[in-house]
Amino acid sequence: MTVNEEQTTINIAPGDLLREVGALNSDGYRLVQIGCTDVGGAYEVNYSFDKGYQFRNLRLTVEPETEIPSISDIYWGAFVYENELHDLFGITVTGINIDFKGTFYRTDEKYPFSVTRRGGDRCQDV
Amino acid sequence: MPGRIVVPFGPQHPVLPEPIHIDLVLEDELVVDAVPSIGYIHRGLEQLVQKREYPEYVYVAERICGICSFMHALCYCQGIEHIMGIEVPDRSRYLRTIWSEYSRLHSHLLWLGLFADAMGFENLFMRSWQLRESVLDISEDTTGGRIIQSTCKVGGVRRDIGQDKLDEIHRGLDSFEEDCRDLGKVFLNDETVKYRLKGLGVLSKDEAYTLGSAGPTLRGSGVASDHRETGYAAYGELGYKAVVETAGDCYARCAVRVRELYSSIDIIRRAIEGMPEGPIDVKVKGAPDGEYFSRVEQPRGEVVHYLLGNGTKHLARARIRTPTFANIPALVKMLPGAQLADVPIVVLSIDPCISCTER
Amino acid sequence: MGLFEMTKTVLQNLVRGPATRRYPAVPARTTPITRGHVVFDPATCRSCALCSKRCPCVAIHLDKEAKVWEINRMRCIACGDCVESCPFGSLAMEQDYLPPTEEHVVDSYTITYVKPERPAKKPAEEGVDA
Amino acid sequence: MAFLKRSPWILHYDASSCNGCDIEVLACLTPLYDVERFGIINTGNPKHADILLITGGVNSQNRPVVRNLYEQMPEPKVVIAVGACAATGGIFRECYNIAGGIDKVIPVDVYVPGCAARPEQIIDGVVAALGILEEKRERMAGGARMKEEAGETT
Amino acid sequence: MNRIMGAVIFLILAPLLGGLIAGIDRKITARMQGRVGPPILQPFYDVGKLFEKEKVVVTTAQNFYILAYLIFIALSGALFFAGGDLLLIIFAFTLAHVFLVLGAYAAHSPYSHIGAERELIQVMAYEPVIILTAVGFYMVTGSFYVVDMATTTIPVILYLPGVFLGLAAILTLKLRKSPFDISTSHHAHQEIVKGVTTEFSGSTLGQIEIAHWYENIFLLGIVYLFFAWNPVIGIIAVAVTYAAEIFVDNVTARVRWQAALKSGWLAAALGIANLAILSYMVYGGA
Amino acid sequence: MQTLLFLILFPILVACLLLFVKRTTSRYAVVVLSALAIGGASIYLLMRYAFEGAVYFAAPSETASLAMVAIEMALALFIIYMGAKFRNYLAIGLAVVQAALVVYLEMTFSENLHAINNLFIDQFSIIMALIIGIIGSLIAVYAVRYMETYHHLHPEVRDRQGTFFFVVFAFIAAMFGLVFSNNLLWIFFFWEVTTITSFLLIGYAETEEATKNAFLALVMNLLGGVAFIAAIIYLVAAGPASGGIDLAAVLASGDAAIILIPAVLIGFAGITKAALMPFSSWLLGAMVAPTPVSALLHSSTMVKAGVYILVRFAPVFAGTLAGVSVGLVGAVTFVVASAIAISQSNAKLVLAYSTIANLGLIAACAGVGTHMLVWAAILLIIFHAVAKSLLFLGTGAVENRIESRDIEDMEGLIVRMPKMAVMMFIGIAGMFLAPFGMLISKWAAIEAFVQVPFGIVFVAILAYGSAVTVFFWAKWMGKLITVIRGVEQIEKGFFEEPWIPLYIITGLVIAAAFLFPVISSMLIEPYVLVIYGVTAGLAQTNVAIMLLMMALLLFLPLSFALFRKSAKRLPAYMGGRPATADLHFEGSLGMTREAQTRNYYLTTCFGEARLFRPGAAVCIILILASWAFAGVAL
Ligand code: SF4
Ligand code: SF4
Ligand code: SF4
Ligand code: SF4
Ligand code: SF4
Ligand code: SF4
Ligand code: SF4
Ligand code: SF4
Repeated sequence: MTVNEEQTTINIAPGDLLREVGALNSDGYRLVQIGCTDVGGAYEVNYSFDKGYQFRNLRLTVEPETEIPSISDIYWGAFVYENELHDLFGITVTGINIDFKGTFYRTDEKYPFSVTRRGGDRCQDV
Repeated sequence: MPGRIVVPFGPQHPVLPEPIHIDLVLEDELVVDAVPSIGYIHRGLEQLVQKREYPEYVYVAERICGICSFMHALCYCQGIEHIMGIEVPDRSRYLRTIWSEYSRLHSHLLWLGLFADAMGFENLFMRSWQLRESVLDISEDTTGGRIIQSTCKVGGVRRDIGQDKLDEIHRGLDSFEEDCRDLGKVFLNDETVKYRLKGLGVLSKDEAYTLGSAGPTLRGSGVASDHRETGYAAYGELGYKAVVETAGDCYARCAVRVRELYSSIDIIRRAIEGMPEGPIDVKVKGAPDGEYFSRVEQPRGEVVHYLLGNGTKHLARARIRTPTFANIPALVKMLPGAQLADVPIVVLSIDPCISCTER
Repeated sequence: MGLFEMTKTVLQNLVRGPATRRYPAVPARTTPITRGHVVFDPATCRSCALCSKRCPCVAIHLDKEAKVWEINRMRCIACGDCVESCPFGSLAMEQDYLPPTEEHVVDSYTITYVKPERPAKKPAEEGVDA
Repeated sequence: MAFLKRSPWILHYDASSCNGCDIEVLACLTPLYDVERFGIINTGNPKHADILLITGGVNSQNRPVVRNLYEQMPEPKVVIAVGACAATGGIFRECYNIAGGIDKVIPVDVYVPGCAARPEQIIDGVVAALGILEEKRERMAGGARMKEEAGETT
Repeated sequence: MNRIMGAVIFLILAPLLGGLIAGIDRKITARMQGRVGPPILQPFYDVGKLFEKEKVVVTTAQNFYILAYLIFIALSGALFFAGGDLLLIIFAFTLAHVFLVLGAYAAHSPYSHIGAERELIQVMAYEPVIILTAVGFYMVTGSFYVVDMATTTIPVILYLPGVFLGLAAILTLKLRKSPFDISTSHHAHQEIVKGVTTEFSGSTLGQIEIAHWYENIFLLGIVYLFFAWNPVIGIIAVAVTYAAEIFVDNVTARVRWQAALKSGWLAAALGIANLAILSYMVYGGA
Repeated sequence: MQTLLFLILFPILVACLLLFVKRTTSRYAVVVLSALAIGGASIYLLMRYAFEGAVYFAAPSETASLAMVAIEMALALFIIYMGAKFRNYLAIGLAVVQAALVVYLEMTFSENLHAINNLFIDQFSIIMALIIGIIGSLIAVYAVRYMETYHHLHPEVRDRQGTFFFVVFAFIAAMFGLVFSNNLLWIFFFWEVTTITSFLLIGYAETEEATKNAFLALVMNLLGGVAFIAAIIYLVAAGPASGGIDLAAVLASGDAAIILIPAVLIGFAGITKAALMPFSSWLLGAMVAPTPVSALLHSSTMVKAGVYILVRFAPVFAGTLAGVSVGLVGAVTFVVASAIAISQSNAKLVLAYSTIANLGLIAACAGVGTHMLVWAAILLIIFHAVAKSLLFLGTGAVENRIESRDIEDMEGLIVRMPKMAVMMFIGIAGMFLAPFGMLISKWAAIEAFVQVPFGIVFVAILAYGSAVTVFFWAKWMGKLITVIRGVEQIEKGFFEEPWIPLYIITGLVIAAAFLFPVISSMLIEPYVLVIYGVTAGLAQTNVAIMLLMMALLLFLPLSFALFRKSAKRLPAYMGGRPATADLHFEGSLGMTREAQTRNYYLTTCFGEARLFRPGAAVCIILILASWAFAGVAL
């Protein structure tokens, strides 16, 4: 009964996002997470899905000013991730069903994870 | 129709163990709107990877949360090991499994207690936590810590459990299981408990699935999804089948957790019986380079550690998606239509752990 | 009948008496591997600074010049990493817990280790920056 | 008479702890530690509380909350910071969203070290706090008496 | 003269006895939960402590209502032990509770407000049973006066078992015990924080506690009346009833207000059925 | 007798005069003066006749009776005209039937239509007269200023204040006539006049809703009127055995079997007028009328005509199954209306439902009709009249000030309009708390019901009903005394004059509680004694205790001074969430929200939609049962 887990990552263009996600949705995938990495000057946004432990990851690479569309119409629960994306990285996500408008985490410093946006790393004094 | 009651629920509130705030809008006691807001525990510890070398980050990972502490460490270590291609010794995989399941027992008993507390069933709360103490005793005996085990490390585990101790644990399991079953009976059979739980916060199978729920919240709605089925650590050898309930209400979620108590005890028993001899760790050299989405089944559901190494001792990125985070949408959906008195029950039914949610 | 399912437990509790560990009348339960607090042996420490480098909380501060080894008790999470990392066995983990205090506690020790007569090879670690 | 020492009611707040210290605070209430032996009750309400037990370091969101809770407690009152986080921020001290220990926001009377602090340590902490509480009460009673006397003379 | 003595003795002893019972209650509860529990005198320490604390209010008016609550609770208890008219006592008792509720309203805080509403639901739930109890006693003893009920030689319980059960059911409500502790609970963890008492602190909270002691003694007094023909049995019955309440508290979850109301009213229905049979026997037989 | 005639005729004069007074100040003067006269006369009545028992007066008959028939016909024509204008054919039909019955009666039995004494007065009449004379005229005084403000706030309503006050005083006259008449035909006449006045006043605003509700009231009251006249025909037809149209004779006639049927019919008329279920809807609809109308007609006086007649017939009902059925209509109405009141947030509707409930309770007492119960019923009439009028007038005053009659909007009235709040507080306390009057009566009722067969049913209903009552009154009280912040006092600048009647009525509520032993022993007990040969009352010690409680209540506020200084003020507990003093807190999604505290309305349990139909159904069955029982008794 042990199932082997597979992970695949596909790079997609921002324009294809909604189509791809929609396709996964109709395929019966569930949303696992949306996460982001600052790769210096650009952001890698990972949309991860799962079906029977098979892990599919859609990867979007966007410029700082690019707005990305919300997938919360397809996956209602995506709003938590998308708000997080905005609050930690400063990425604008348009059309979130429950938009906290930057009040999701309310961090001390804005966009703490976005080196690009903050222009360098700062540390708390010890 | 007369107006509505607006209540700030939390961040400090006796039935919320952790700070979370909900704007509750009520009609009499019927919840018509509930908007949560979080951020009270957000620490930003993902960023600590830039300041801690990857082996030391385990200590941070453990403190993502004090309840499934071990599981976070495990998930993190497995991720690093996968990236670095490390095969850990068999014995360490078994030990990891045992500690994992003890964590689950500890977590579920804790949750059952809080859940009983939310129903105003004080005695049941006390009883659950009393049983939980014996789990903590074992944790302290084998790892040196009640809550934070600090025993998992990249490349294996830090401590072995001697054969004597293993035997002792094994012997203790029977009476422990009996106590758990007595406890479970109260949760599953008592009329007042049923009155509070049945039909409350119903999440259909479809909803649970598309909302991206995880863990007992998902399984309580009839979706068989439990990462242990992928056979990480020693689950491959021991085998595991997800516990599933179909009603999708608070009672079902409670039942899933109660039954998982039994399945955890069973796994521990078999892990001890099948414990291989051998070393408990391997030496780790170098630094991770690559990425991996490491997943582990925590008491609250699947946790995802996304780790990205760049060949230095400091990871480039750690991103932790915790089960509670995935269950928040379900919570937002479940609250309207509940009674005020049921708000704590519904909230607790996803077993919210804000600590890891906000990291 | 599912009413009063808890009865059995209640009766058991009444008969068996309280399960309470009567701390402080009875000392706290500890085990040989309980992680209580870190003790430092100034006589053996060779100021290699490995401990302070590994400590995930930056709780240890070492001043090689002044030969002072300090531990901030309010930061230490008793993970024991320093103990494991110390190549000279100068650190140990004791079982008993630190008492509560009204002030922050920083324990400071003057290292009394003296190099043995025979000139030893410089340990490599000394090159590592703190 | 000092009833205060025999009936300290606590209010527990989690100001960004990892849950480790939290659950140990709760564990104190449960049968194995049973702090009700000392008359300790965990009230969920600042207006009824004498001791504020805080776990975790503060972040900016929690600052006003902690202050608000502290202010809502009637005098005399003491604050106990439980765990390394509450004392200094502990392992999370360097996180961008952690301001440090509780003493950055409100005066702390007792620090309980540890990560996670053990129930026994927490009990010790409360006992230590009782002494301070009693002192504060005497000072308060003294203050009131002095005020009265001053009122009489003027 | 005797009756005034009764009232005076009640006013003095009831808080002591009530506090003691509360202490024993907490001890037994703890034992049922496998704990040691607080000292028997803990309730007195608590109240003593409360009187040592600073006075804190949201609005000054709130404390006034609590004083009135205390006075009228004590008054109704005193009237009871003076052997007065049970119906009048019940009305004074209701009046007292209305004051408690008003205090909670006056504070204008979300939680005390909800507590107040729930307290009113509680009043609504138990009131029918209490009234029917008085009526039942009248039907059996032919008098509304407590003094006659207490000195009766009729084993009232045999005539009013249904009423007694009804009363036992709502006693849970009145003692603020699970499953019906909806408006405020001694146990800390409730969705409405401390309900009615949320905004009260210091000596005012102490007054509420003392009023509660008065109230408990008064209620146990009513329980006693069912067995009054034999004082020994009476006292045993009171103890057993109270122990049963503690037991029920420990083996049930708290229910929602709907169920509390329904239970209270069903308990009253039980009482009515009892009285209907009784009245059939009286009038039908005659 | 002159006083009686004065009380009936003088208001008519005033009414006619007021038709022509246009200026508010002069109208005010006229109304105040006549109020003084009427009130004075009623008090004189009290002093003159209180110790005399029942006194009968032959009084003018032929001409008066003829005039009455003429007016009745005119009124019928008016109804037909109005019915035609607004296409309400049911009203026309009922008016025609009624007129036809009157004509039939006059034609067929003209020789039997003589009462020996047309007028009379006894203690019960005195009580009613006091209520009408004092409370009624105070309401009239209050109405002058109220109506001015009303038209100020509602410019869309045609200003017909002349007519308004004409009708009000006509109504007062009719009420006096009703309680003083010993001639059933006269009673019927005055009865009809109150129906018409009520119709006119409800429709005052001339909106569609007002007109609709006016007709509703009209139709239901006419239905009662038909029953009334039918009863008279039956009595007359039954010949001398029944006592004919002489009220005293009818009540005295020993032949219960014969008069039970008319009693039940008149009881039915009483049920419609007292708006018991299923006829309660007219009273609720009547709440569209300006508030003084509600106070005057629909709480303190007119509906009392319904229960007045029931209480008069109580001795007839006593001990009969028909009586028990009528009583049960009242009891069921009591519990159902009280329960529905929980679900209402409109202050006037709450008052209306509570009125219906209390009338139900009175009817329950009257239906069962033992001496204790009649005693309680009369006490209820008194206390209800004072407390309810205070509440209606208070609500009206508040409404004119805050422009809402929603209880939720009265939150914090203690801060905004402290005097008003205290008065309403007392009014509400008067409705349900010991040691105020309503509670005393309820208590007496319980003690009395226990002692009769089937009493347990009533006791049970009463037990539930009073539990429910506590809920809706206490929550309203709570709203009033909630101390809110950040609002200003808005009491000043309000017309001062309307306050005087309010002060007086507040005084009356308290006085009634203090004086009830006197009232009881002076007026009610003798009345009951005459009818039943035994009398009721509360035990001395209990009375003393009640008075003690009352004194305590009055004394307690003094302790307020105690709390003024010492305490430290802190904002309310808001879950630790920082909040402002006026309960605004920082909510989710970055919005600032206000913590709101609304009362519970428990609509799912106690909603109108849920309870009204079953309640009405039960009552219809009970009414039919009462007829059946009466028929069987024959
Ligand atoms: S020393 Fe401080 S500022 Fe510099 S990199 Fe390290 S943490 Fe950042
Ligand atoms: S949105 Fe709601 S709260 Fe705001 S004004 Fe409108 S009804 Fe009132
Ligand atoms: S619910 Fe848990 S965390 Fe909250 S007050 Fe109760 S015991 Fe403490
Ligand atoms: S889910 Fe809860 S218990 Fe588990 S790691 Fe997260 S915070 Fe901790
Ligand atoms: S035990 Fe851990 S936290 Fe403490 S000093 Fe050592 S390494 Fe640092
Ligand atoms: S690691 Fe050991 S020897 Fe090196 S500095 Fe630390 S204590 Fe001293
Ligand atoms: S001190 Fe340790 S256990 Fe306690 S909250 Fe902080 S990290 Fe968690
Ligand atoms: S809102 Fe007020 S003022 Fe306007 S019509 Fe309605 S009751 Fe009159």
